[in-house]
Amino acid sequence: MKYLARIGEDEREYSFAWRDGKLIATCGDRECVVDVARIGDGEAISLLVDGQSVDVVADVDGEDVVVLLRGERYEAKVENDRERAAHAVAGARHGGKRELRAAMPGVVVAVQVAVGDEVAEGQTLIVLEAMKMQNPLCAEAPGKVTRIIVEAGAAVAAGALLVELE
Amino acid sequence: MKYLARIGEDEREYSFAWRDGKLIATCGDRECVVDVARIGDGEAISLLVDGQSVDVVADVDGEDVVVLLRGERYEAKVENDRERAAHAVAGARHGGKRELRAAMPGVVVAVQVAVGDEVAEGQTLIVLEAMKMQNPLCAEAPGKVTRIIVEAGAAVAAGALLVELE
Amino acid sequence: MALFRRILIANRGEIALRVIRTAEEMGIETVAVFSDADRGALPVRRATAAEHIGGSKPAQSYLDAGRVLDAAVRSGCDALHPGYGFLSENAAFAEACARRGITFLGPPPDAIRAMGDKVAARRIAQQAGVPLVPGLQEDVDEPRLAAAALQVGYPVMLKAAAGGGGKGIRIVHDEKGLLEAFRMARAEAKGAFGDDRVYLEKFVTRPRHVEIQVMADKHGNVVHYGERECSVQRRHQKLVEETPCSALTPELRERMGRSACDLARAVGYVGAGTVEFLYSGGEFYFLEMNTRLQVEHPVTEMCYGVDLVREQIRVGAGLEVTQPGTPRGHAIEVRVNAEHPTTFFPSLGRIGRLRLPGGPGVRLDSAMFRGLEVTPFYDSMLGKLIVHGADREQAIARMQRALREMRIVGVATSLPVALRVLEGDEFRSGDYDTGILERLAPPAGHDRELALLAAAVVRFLSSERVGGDRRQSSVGAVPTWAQLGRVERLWRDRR
Amino acid sequence: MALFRRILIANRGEIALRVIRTAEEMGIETVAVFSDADRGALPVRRATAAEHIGGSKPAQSYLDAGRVLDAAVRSGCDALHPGYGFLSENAAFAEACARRGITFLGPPPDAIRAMGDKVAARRIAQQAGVPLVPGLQEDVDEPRLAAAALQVGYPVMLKAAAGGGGKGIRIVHDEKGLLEAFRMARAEAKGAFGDDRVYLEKFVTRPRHVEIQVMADKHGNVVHYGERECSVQRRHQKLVEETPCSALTPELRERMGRSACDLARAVGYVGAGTVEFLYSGGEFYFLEMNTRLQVEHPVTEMCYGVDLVREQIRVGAGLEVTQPGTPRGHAIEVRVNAEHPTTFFPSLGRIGRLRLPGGPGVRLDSAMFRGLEVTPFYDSMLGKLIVHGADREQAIARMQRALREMRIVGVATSLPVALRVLEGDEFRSGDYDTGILERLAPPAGHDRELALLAAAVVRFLSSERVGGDRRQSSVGAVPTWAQLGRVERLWRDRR
Repeated sequence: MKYLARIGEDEREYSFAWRDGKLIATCGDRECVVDVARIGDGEAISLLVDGQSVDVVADVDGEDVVVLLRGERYEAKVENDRERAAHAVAGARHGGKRELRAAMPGVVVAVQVAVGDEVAEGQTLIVLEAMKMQNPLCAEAPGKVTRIIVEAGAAVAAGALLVELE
Repeated sequence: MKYLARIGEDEREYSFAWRDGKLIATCGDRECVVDVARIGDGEAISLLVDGQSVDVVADVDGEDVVVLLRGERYEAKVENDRERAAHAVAGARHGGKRELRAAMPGVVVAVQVAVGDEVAEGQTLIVLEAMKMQNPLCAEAPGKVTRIIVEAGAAVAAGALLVELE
Repeated sequence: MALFRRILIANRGEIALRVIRTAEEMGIETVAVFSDADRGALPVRRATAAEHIGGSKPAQSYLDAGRVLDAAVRSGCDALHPGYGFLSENAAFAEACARRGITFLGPPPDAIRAMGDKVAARRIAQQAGVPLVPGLQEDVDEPRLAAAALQVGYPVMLKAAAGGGGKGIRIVHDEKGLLEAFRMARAEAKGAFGDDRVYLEKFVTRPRHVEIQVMADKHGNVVHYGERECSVQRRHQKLVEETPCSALTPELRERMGRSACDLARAVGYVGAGTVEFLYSGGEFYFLEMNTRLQVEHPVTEMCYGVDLVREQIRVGAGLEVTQPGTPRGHAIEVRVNAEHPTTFFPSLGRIGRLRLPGGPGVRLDSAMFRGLEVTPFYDSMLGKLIVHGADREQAIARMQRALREMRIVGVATSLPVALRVLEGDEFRSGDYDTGILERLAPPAGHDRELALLAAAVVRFLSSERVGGDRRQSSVGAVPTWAQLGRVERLWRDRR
Repeated sequence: MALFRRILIANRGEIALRVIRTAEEMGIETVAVFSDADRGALPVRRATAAEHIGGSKPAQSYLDAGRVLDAAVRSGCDALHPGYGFLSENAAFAEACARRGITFLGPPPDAIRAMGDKVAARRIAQQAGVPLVPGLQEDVDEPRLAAAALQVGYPVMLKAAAGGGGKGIRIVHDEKGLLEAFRMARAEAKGAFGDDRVYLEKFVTRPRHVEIQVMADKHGNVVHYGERECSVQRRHQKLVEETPCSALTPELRERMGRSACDLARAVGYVGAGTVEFLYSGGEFYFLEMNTRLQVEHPVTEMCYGVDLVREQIRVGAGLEVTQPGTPRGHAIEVRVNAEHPTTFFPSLGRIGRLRLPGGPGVRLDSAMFRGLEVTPFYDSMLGKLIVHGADREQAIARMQRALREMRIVGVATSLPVALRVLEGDEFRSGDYDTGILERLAPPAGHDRELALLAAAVVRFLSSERVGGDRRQSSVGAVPTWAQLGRVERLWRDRR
């Protein structure tokens, strides 16, 4: 089983095998020996990567892995072979349909697009007020608005579907 | 259902009832209103006892309740009616048999009594070495040694039976 | 004997806990107030007593002067600490406290009022000889506009008199756009604040935000505890603060301190206050006075070895203010906000695993705990991380170290942004201004390679566990290293 | 440029983490070593790299000089910090480091050796003009015994020359029992240490244990950072330490400091060391010198604003020692030991919920974390809680406050004992001696009534939950207050 990890633009494909109690991670033609220790009840994971200490606190939610490491926070996506295959099929079926969802609970203060609009990457679609701040929610990629689910004034829960694009 | 709580020599009997979302605790002829909030996944319990804030961190293991409160640590025993009845029966059956158990894992360095000895309250029965310290284990009450399970040099686990008395 | 019997803390979160800590150390009982959302909050649990005052929305509880005061009277308090925000700069509330026999641990209502009106505050400051940004102290009208702008010198700023928080500000670089900008500013001010007064002042380029901490007692003594540099801010939200400010000379510090004390004296100030200045190129200009304890007060405490809340309580009880000693070393504060480090979106959720930094020179002021639900009702600050070092370089290194130690799971935080600020050359040089965050470089991603590997390993381990792989199934807490080895060997032998 | 490339930390637990923190702040990489039991320990996770060095028993790992040194060489270290305990006062180990080109961050081997032999140390101290407890510096024999005792003055103490940690000590109050006690002491010393030398000295009544922190560089500079009062101890295990010591006058402090520096100079000392004195009635007497960093060093750091580990690394790299500034305020340390607060039994187990204290003036040096297994292999100290205040009274109040905030579930700790010490009149008066813990009053049980109620409520709630009572079943994390009310009302309406 291979694992494809992505953070932003960067991606790496790893395969893993246990050898003498250590994890051998292979990425392309590089190989490293990882000594793994789980701390407490999932408090943290300690890796010794070729002796180098990597103190990881991670939050795994399916393919989404948030990694806290040396003061930085990385939002990674990790797919295994099976998932990649499934995604390819799903992608083909949905024909590139995309969604804008509320990143947090709040109140919609403005809807800045209409159905049929062509939008650019980074263009603000919805303005959501939460925690006394107005937060623009933007298109992740260029596309066409196919459906708008909410209107200004609506209170929405975290994760609520707001706009569909293709 | 009544609850008998004991800490050392002190004991109190409480009964509880919910009224308008608050817990009414009755102890003898006194009654107090307790607002209860559980914090996180059992992180702590916050009580407002007639308005007074009581920040409790507790560890419950059957009838044994360890309470951390304002820098102090209390080892309480709390029995409900059913348990008290059961204990009374068990007590009658065992005829006052008592046990000395290892409070921690360690090595027995000395056994200071023999079977048949009459021992006084507080008399050292066993000396246990743990964490580089020698710890005397003493009789909780006067009695007669009926059985000695370990000998000097034995390594024992926490909770291991060491001596039986009656 | 304690100075007060019971203090009601009319606030929530870290500042409520901060006040409770000092009151407890002074042998004074405390009463926390709480909204529905805050029943389980740490201040409620740590106070002597607690009073429920209403719904989760601030207007239903912490902003409701009547409910707060009733709670104070009901619980037998003889003093009230307002913290910051909420009712802390509400003169009518301060008066109401006095009417009900409760000592308000803040300045007299008149001082709050005088400093609350930004136009009036500037007038008082000018009379007290405190330097202002060159400009007109009054509402401008069209006929005088061009001459005034020329006199002040371009670029100039048009500012709504009733505005605040950066709203309704326009910058004009030359005479060309002046009149049009002025008319728009008027219309905007009218619309936004119902008050169309606009004033004009010099636009200070590359300004630093430097503030002076003052403390005054009821005997006419006014002292200051030096400055705080607060230029690391985004949309007027400060993120990193430090003291001393690299730009100040001892002579400048003394002049600014004297100005701040003069202003405090001019309004009959009592208690803790902060006089905010713009600083640029060796000159400083009065901005406004905050008539309360400031979020960033701990940096001052660490360098001066003073407890400012203790001083507030002492002067509130009528004692004379303690004379400030000589400050020592350098202190930096980083705010821990529940917000996404790249989008700055608020991040709601429940705080899970939590690892707090510690060791030499590290202080954490926070009411965070494992299990805390971060709700949308209040501002997103979870706490403040403060460090002290013998000098600025050590303080910076120490803060970086503490930021690398700290782990919060469940919500995203602003900590990575603070770390990037501290790693940046601009901050390290000490020569920065309020534009520093806009110029902040994106994450360098030093450890991205390790993060990718870690993410993959974590995913691999969790799928192994889900799959019930026996090699991993018995891995417990402790001897994981040894156990992994042993279990693995067994498994290999069996093949 | 960093002073060293990589430091190996030849230790574990809080002191390993303490050293890593400072090294990281100085831009120096660190290598942690670990036994089987410590694979998941915080120092291992926080270091740059980590090396496994053997089994859980100290002799198999942290005490095995060869394995530690191999790890240092293997991982490319150019310096080694020994912490305290383990190999820190092992002269042969310090020599072995030097032979393999690794800077040992401690004193020269000869200084370790000279101070390691307690009889030799006394001789050197005497030559350096450091006051000793009146007595004979050499082995006594029977003929001279009675005269010597009379000259020293009763009560006298008979002490095994090879002894330590209070073993083999006899106190004789008059001439009557002298000879018999002497013979027994000889026999005992022979049996216990294989060395029957016994010496005789005055038994100091109501002694305080006061120590001086010294720091020396390779250029012949020796400075001191004042004293630490360590009289709160049980069986030579310190529990509470503070600085300054209430008994010392500035003049006495200066004399003790000068004595300590003289001794350090006499043995060619380099690095951090502690000279321990007995103090009683205005006189002080040399006890011994600890040639390493002391557990209680943080109280000195807080008052002097110094980082002693940083100074160790600096002088180890050949820099001159930083001159100590003026100390400020008062600091107290409490050791957090995993032991039962009434029986003092070690308490093993797994640390569960953990609430750490914070806020002004509080420092925690600990490698504790939720999930840490407290094993029987090492000493029971989980960490140290240190506070700083403007004066002793504030420091005491602050420590009490911090102790009330701190919660550790899973093992019992010594914290309640420390709290009782701080609450007691004897400690508060400042006039106490090494007998204070023996005289400590039993728990006052102020809050016993509340604890009984809390225990019953907790038990009631847990049985309700087990029983699946719907009134309690949906109580979640946040709006418990509101929810309880609501759920309860629904339930009542339905009846």
